[in-house]
Amino acid sequence: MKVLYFAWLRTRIGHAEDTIELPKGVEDVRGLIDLLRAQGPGYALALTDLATVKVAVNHEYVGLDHKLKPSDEVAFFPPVTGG
Amino acid sequence: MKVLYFAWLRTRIGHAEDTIELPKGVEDVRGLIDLLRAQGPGYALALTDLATVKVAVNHEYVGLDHKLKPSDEVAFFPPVTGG
Amino acid sequence: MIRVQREDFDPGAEVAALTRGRHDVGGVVTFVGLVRDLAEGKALGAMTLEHYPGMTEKQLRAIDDEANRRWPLAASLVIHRYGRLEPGDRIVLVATASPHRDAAFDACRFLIDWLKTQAPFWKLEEGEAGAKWVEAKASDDAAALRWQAKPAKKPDAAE
Amino acid sequence: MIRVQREDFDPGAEVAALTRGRHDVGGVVTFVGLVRDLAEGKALGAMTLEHYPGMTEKQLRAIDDEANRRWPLAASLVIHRYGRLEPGDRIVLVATASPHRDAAFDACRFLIDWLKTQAPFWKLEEGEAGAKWVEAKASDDAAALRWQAKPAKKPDAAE
Repeated sequence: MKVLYFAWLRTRIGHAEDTIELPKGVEDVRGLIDLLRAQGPGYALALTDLATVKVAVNHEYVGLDHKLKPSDEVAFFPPVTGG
Repeated sequence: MKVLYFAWLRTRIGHAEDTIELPKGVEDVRGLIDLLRAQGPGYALALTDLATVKVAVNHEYVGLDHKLKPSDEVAFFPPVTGG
Repeated sequence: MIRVQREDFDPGAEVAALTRGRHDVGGVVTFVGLVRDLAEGKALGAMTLEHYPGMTEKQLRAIDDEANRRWPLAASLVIHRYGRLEPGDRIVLVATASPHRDAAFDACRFLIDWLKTQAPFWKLEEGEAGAKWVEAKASDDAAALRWQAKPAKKPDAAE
Repeated sequence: MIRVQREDFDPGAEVAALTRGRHDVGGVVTFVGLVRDLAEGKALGAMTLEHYPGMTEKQLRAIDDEANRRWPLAASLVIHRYGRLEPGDRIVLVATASPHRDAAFDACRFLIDWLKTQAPFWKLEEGEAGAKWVEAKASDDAAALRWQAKPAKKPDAAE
């Protein structure tokens, strides 16, 4: 599964992209976040406050309960500031 | 006093401008309109329905009770349709 | 700033000139009014815009001043054409620049709404059945009225 | 129509192309967003706009489709830039063309309001104190929310 990070989530984690194999028992976005938080302090810091983190799966906004498939592209980023 | 006509008031009256000397007793826009209506059928037709006639004195919108001075420029025209 | 002219204008160039070097501008809203090929469902060949020189400029200046009083604008521009125009031709440009987009949107809409009810222009349309003076639209009066100051709400009013 | 690009755009040329030969268009409303030289009261040197290729286009297309569903538009265009931009540079263009100006105004404002809360762009500002990611503004969320369907008024509600 491709996982992407943007803006300050990317700078805190230190890179823009991970390829992750979902372990058994990790079925939704919330599970993926728990898994990522355990990858190191940068991940933990980036994903501390979920109120400031948006999640998209396959280019659509989703909630924390969204179920994941191995072929999904998941992205984490802060609230957008374009325009 | 210069009196101007625009749009269909002008086409009904047949010309764009009159120079009028205000007779004694004609003091406001209403009096001027009565005077003009007596100038001929074109004038009477143009000034029949005052609900569709706007009046400006010296480039400002005024009401029928507006007092006139000999040096005023008075204009009669329909509701505007620019933009 | 206001201009009344027979010639066409270039909206892109006008807006570029309006905001050149003005780095406090966050948003520019532009309205361009065009001649449509339909008038009340009938084909329109062309139209002639008559105006009242002198009063037109005075009224446009007053409307522009009022917009600048109501909103924090960095710049504003109104250009209105007169003379003979054909379908697709530009009639009017209203551009407003402001640090914040809400002010630019509101001021631009205010300007075009007021202009349509206050600026002394009249359209003579050349249609299939000959020339016809356009009648003022009640919807334009309503649009202008929405910018009048709302009466203050009574403190005990139910919400 | 939507476009995401690094290069600058020419608002006048874009709008002219959008309405060329479309004689059913009575009004075109354009919003151009520019980089300001101030950010929260501090001098801004430049900014870099990062985006999420693929999702950006998908979100902009969805917003554009929604505008065309809600309003009778003859044409609409959204252009958003990414990359490094300096004060005075253009960031975004939203243009809407419609037979009637109210639809063009509402649709243009809807597009920029939604874009600001939905399109995955992030601004990194280079200020006096170094680089800083811009925080989302509550006022932008509020602006977007005004376009959500209003609940029907209760028939017995006090006015």
